[in-house]
Amino acid sequence: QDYTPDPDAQQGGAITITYKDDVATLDPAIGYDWQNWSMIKSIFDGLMDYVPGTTELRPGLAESYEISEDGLTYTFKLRDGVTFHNGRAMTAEDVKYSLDRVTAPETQSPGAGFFGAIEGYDAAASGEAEELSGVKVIDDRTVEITLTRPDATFLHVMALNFASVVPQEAVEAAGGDFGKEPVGTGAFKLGEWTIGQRLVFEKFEDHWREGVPYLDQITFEVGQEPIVALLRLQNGEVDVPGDGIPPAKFVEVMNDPAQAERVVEGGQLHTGYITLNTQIPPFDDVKVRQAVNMAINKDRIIQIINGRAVPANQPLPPTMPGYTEGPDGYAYDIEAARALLAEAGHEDGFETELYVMNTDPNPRIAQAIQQDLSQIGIDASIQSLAQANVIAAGGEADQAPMIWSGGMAWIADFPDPSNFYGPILGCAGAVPGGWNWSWYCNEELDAMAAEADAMADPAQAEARLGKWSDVYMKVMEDAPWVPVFNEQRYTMKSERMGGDDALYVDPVSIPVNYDYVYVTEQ
Amino acid sequence: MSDTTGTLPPGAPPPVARRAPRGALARLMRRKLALFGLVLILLTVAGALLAPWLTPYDSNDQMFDGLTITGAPLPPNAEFWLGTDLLGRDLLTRILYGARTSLIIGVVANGIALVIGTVIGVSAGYFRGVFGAVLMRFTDLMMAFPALLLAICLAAIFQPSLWIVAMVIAIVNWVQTARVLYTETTSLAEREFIAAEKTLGAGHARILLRHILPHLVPTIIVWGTLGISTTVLLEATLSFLGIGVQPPTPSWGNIIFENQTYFQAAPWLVFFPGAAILILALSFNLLGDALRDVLDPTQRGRD
Amino acid sequence: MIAYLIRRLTVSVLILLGVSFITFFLLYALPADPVRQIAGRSATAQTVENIRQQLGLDQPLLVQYWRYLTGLVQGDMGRSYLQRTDVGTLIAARLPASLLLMAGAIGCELVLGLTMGVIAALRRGTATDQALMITSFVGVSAPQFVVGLLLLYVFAVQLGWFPIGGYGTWAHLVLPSVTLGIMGSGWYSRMMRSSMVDVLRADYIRTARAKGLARHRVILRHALPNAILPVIAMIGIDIGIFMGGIVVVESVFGWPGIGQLAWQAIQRVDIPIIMGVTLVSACAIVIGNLLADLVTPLIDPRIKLR
Amino acid sequence: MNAAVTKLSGAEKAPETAPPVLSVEGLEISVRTGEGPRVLVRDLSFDLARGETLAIAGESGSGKSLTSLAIMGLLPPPAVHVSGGTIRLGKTDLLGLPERWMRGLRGARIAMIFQEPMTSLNPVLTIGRQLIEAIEAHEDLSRRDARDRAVEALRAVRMSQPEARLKQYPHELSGGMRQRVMIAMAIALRPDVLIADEPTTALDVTVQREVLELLRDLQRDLGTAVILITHDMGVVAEMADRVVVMQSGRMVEQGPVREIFAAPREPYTRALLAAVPRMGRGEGAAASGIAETVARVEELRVRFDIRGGLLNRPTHAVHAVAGVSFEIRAGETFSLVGESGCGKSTIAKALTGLVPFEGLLEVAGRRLESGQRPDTAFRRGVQMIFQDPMASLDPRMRVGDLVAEPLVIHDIGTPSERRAQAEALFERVGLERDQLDRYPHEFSGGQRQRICIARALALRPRLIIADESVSALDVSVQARVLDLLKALKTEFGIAYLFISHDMAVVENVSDRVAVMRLGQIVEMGTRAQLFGDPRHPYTRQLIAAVPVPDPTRVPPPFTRPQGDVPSPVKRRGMEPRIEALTDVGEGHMVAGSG
Ligand SMILES: Nc1ncnc2c1ncn2[C@@H]1O[C@H](COP(=O)(O)OP(=O)(O)OP(=O)(O)O)[C@@H](O)[C@H]1O
Ligand SMILES: Nc1ncnc2c1ncn2[C@@H]1O[C@H](COP(=O)(O)OP(=O)(O)OP(=O)(O)O)[C@@H](O)[C@H]1O
Ligand SMILES: [Mg+2]
Ligand SMILES: [Mg+2]
Repeated sequence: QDYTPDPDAQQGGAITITYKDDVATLDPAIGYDWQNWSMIKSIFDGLMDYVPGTTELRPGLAESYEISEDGLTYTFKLRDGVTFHNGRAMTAEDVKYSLDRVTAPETQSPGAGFFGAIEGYDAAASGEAEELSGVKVIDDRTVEITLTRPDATFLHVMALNFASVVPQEAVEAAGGDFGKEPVGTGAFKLGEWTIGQRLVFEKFEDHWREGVPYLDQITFEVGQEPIVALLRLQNGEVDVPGDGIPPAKFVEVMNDPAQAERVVEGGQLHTGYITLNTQIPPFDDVKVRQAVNMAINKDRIIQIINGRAVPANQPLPPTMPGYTEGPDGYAYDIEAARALLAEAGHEDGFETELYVMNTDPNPRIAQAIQQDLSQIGIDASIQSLAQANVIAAGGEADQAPMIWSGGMAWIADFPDPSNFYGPILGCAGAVPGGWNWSWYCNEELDAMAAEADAMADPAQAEARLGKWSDVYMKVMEDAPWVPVFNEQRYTMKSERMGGDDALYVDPVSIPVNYDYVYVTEQ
Repeated sequence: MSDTTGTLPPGAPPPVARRAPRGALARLMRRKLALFGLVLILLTVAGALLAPWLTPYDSNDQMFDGLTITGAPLPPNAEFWLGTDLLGRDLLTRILYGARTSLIIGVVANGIALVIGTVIGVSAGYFRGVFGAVLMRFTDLMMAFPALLLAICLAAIFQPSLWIVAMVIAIVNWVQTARVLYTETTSLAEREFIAAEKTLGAGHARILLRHILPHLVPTIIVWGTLGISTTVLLEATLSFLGIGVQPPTPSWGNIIFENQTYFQAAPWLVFFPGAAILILALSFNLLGDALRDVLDPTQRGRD
Repeated sequence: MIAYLIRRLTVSVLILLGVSFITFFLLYALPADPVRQIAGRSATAQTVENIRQQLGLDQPLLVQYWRYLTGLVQGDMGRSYLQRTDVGTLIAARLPASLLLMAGAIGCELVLGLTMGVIAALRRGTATDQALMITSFVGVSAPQFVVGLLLLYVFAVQLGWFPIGGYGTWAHLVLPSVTLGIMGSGWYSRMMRSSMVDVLRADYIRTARAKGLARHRVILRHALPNAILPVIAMIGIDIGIFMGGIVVVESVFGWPGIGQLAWQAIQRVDIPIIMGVTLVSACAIVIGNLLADLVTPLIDPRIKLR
Repeated sequence: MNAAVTKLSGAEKAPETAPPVLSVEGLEISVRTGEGPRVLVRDLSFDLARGETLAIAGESGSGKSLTSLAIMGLLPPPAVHVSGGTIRLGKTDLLGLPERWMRGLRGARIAMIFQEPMTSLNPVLTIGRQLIEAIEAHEDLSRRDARDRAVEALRAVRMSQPEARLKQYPHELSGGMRQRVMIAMAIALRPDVLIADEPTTALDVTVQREVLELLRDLQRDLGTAVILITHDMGVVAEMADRVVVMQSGRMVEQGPVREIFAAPREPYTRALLAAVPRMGRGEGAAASGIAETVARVEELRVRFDIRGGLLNRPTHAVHAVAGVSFEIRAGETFSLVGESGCGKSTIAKALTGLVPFEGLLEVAGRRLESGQRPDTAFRRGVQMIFQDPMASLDPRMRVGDLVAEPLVIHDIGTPSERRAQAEALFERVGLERDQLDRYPHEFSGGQRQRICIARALALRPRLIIADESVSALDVSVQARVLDLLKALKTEFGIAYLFISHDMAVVENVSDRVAVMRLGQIVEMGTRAQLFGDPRHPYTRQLIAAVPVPDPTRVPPPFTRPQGDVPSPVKRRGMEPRIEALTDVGEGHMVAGSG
């Protein structure tokens, strides 16, 4: 099931990639942004990894792993001959150190919560314990991790950036600035970093995976407006615009065959949805929520974003395992919606607010939603705010009746259906400051979700996905969300870029899998 | 600086007993350019007020036939005179409705800023002493704030609404006016005719209103008319940050900001609202220039 | 002179204190919780509390402010919440670019604005005057993003005279400076015109002409230095106005200045960075004003620094 | 080009036969107004011979300045322009000359000195720059040679330390020095024609005397033809060879100065000469001691702080007025004379509440003590006419409104009554009713001062302070105004505090006179006492400096006292020494030993 290397691949060469926003940090315990996610993936490795361009797991720094009968103990056998960029060989101690570090409160890692299943997590996260009691170094090459509950997603967690292995001495030497002086085991090492201008990644010659990477050097130029990045791409100065094709240029690019040819399209583990706050009347009435679901003209919204998405009818995107084929969800039907609303006692409609993040195209989508709602008498005023303010409003029980998730939308951390549930639909997220902006809490579903995640045995994988499918279908009955669309990623590459298209729309190594792309001419 | 050696036009009317019409308004009306500016301003105001009757569309109508199949806006055509925007709304309609917001921002908010700036600058310049010093230090403090940041904080703390935005813009924009008028007032206050007024027993109010203010009119006009564009665009920046006028309420500024990345694909979306801002600012400037000349007797005989 | 400088600097420090105080309280009044952003989606309430404590955000505001100030005095501007880096380093890395851009913009404003203003004043009431007036209004009314892209498109992409964005050489500086300076040059040209018109009526201009000086000499040597004085006072104010513009201009031209840093920080409510940028730009404004005040006596010897 | 011109050195009068260096024929100057063109100067003709001094005299607003500007080609564009006639310099017709050529002549062959030395020099350039550039504009010299020429010119106008002066800025020089710089600039290129428009009006008597002597010497040495514009017949008599007399834009008479003074043909000229104040012609006795006291000043001190140091605290003080006491009785004209900066205006400002003071002031029975500010009633009692009429009138108001303004402020009468009052006042000061709706800049300097006087009269105050109020007026109007003031004095018992540096005028109008120096009165007495028997050396010197309107008289040699002028600036805390006045008989008070 492993990856077959591209036979045409060539070694060497340097490429240039642009991003609008600056790279905040390259510390794997902290980085959680669009642009640094894939960079960190190239500098660091975790025990687990994915087959390039797919959502399939494969062993990373771990050569192999064993799961105990009860699904509570994972024993990872580490690869031999893995060295850090500083030349030191990686050992099991490093793995333990890295996991201790990411869960320690001083690190303030936004990913710490992913490790909640590991034994001793609570003590470590609250600062009571120095280390995770569940992570044990058996010998130089072996690590044993004990969980408090079976967790089917645990291997995915170990493939997250947050689980990357870092050398203790380098972290300590950097004194808090590890994010600016990263040292890992990855295919690239950081060469030069001029803040606000560029980062240069250089090929790590001693990388443990033979023949990878292909490129000698990658230059990331930051602070580049996407439109300008595209101009530079057209001018041959840039190889990949990291932020993709700007909406303003999309039609132009697609209408030009020469350029359209170089456009890469791919699915994403993404769903754009509207949250309906189940604590705020009248959205506490399921009929109202269903009516709203029926009132949204998803095709029109997709037209507005130039057709760069497919309509959604459930929380999971189609490319996600566990996606339920078949049901159409709530069809667009204004009459039915009106009727339902009348049934709920709102024949004259009502007034409410729709929160949205203020970057294009989100306010536009919100306006389309607003118009759709007005068709059934709902008068939604738009609150177009900075991301931080929308998030803050969503985290209060009584603040935001409706939020359009775009711009902050759920792009899965890992390709598993559970990732769309916990914090955003489960009871755990329906707390002040939480991310369950619908404030939807269904104990029964929570129990079902827990059950599904406990089915860690690979043999039960099918059954587990079925269970998840049921969970999401049940969620849709309660309609705390209006799933609107699943975005397709469109990006471009320069003529000389080689490698499978999937590498440019990698579902995990978003947006580009740097390790496996190459240039055809230099 | 040319030398005038020309002779008088033949048949020029004989000098009449000169008692010029006292009304500045009457003199203003004799100037074609001023009149032109005034007409444009009135047209804008009329357009804003009569928008519902002037266009068959609603400003928020996202029309089905307003977008191409691929979701691109339509260029100006017979049905949509100025084209449509990214949501398939009629641009002309949005510009007409947008005039409401932009007039409030560009004229009212900017006007308030001008008034605050004038009051503070002039009183600090005229009264000196502790009072003036305190006012000026306050102005310096306000000036040291990056204006945009202050606006963002203020607007984020209050719930965004048109009037809050107008207020925020007024609060942010008075500073430069105050600073400039302060300097001018200090030198005016030193002039002998002000001393002469004092010896006549004129009170502060009279001196300020009748003798200092008229001399500041040119500066106030320059800053006021230039401020129109700046404030209209500042409102747009705030909208863009989510703390201005909320969508779908149109304003000229936010039409530009929403669409500026599309200016190559759909230039009409930026050009028309931009032209509207420019024309409004220019009209006020034409009117203001004329007003200034009318109020400045040394400039007479130049029309 | 020394006494004047000391006095001015004292006042400046007080102003900066005021700015820091007001900004600090305004920022913490914003309806967004920085800790939530740091903690991420998967965090528990316990983690959030931990982080809040570590950052000292659970303390009373005044205590926090005092801590910030004491840090500041020692040259510590705090650490960015989201970038986890020393704010001072981040700003120091980007400040030179912004200052360079501002200097370029001021240069462009002066060259464009003064030329237009002087010509308009000399051709007062003619079609040239009107055309220049309209031009200056176009400059003031044009959205900078569009101006920037247009310039970029024409002069960099089509004509290839300048690089398409970036930072490093003088060629890189031209287009961003012009974009940022266009608005100001609109203002300057209007101001310059009116002050030039006044100066041209002065007795000493008549004297200069009576000496038989060449026209350009009368204008450049006699009228210009006198007319420029009110404009100089504007330069200090300008820096504050630039702060809005550099955000746009820097992103269009990929200019690595503090504008982009500030913009991202504002979007994410990264308070230490916002504080830092505000203070640094307040500093720039105060220094700009001071410089403007120091330059005026060099031009007009009658003005004494007091 | 100048080198080619043969200079007639030492010639008092040009030979009759020589061709004129400048000739003006049928000159007409008009202004475009909103109501059509208006002729300001018509049919003016005169010739100027080489080495000759031609005085153009005439009342204010008669077109003297316009004529000189027309010759220079510097009429204020675009409204005012030459609408007829010719102006020839030698054989060149100046009016037809393109600007470029004209520029070559300006400064090199015709130069001009303006009335206002304070504003006529560029404040931001050094004296040296301004001088050198004038030279460089016309002659192809190296920087060094031009500099030498500039130094030479400064030396020629008898500036001390000419090299050092080159580096100074105009504001660092006194008015007299600035005027000398202007002259240096004008003569540096040895022009054929030098036009001096009221070159001394703004100056002190003593400085005026110096400047006049200087002009005469220069003319003698260089043989330059001079057009001297003045309304001071004393200056005319001392300086001119021939006179052109103008009245409301027309020339009324022209002739050699002695003839005109001895036998004026035209009634206007006669009136003009009759109006010239002459020393020793003062009349009327001092108001008797029993008349009520209208104003009293006791131990008046005014200090202006000079700030400095770290905290910007006052470190020095200008003792502008240092212990002055006097009384003015009803119907009396009390004059203050003295050099520029001696504190005359400051006393006036204290009396009108413009500066804080120490001591005691009393006007019309209302007392004002140290630190108090005058109230409305006090203000009604005392009005002031300022030194510079243009500056003291709000340029944006119609003069009718300006004159009626005191009535508005003190809430007197209805609008129509005020208008009527303004009209009456206008006629009284010699202006016409239909000028009420004009703006200050549309009047000549003299006319403006009449407007100021009208405004001061509006409230019928008990005391009018006239600070150099008639200095800018031509003699005939001056005489009329002085007559008017006199008439008002007897009519309403108004008293005047008359401030002037023109000793002749003072001598003519005053009942009592005080001579001031360095903020103190050095001598005070009735007119007869002071002019008939001046005791203080300073008083004597002032009297000697006055030009006498008699062309037959040879002026006595004038020597300016050497040495440093003592300064009124003292360190804070140091008080100036006050010299006590002693009565040398019948109220004639003299400082020190006398
Ligand atoms: N720019 C102008 N516009 C209109 N009228 C003017 C202008 N300048 C001068 N005048 C008028 O022209 C006439 C002559 O003015 P001019 O300045 O030559 O007088 P003058 O003889 O020099 O008087 P003075 O002795 O007061 O200086 C006056 O009546 C004045 O009102
Ligand atoms: N506001 C002020 N600040 C400082 N010094 C002043 C001020 N006003 C006047 N002085 C100084 O006070 C002294 C007296 O000035 P004042 O104006 O009374 O003189 P003056 O006798 O009226 O002279 P002139 O004949 O030139 O009008 C001068 O040395 C002057 O420099
Ligand atoms: Mg004159
Ligand atoms: Mg005086």
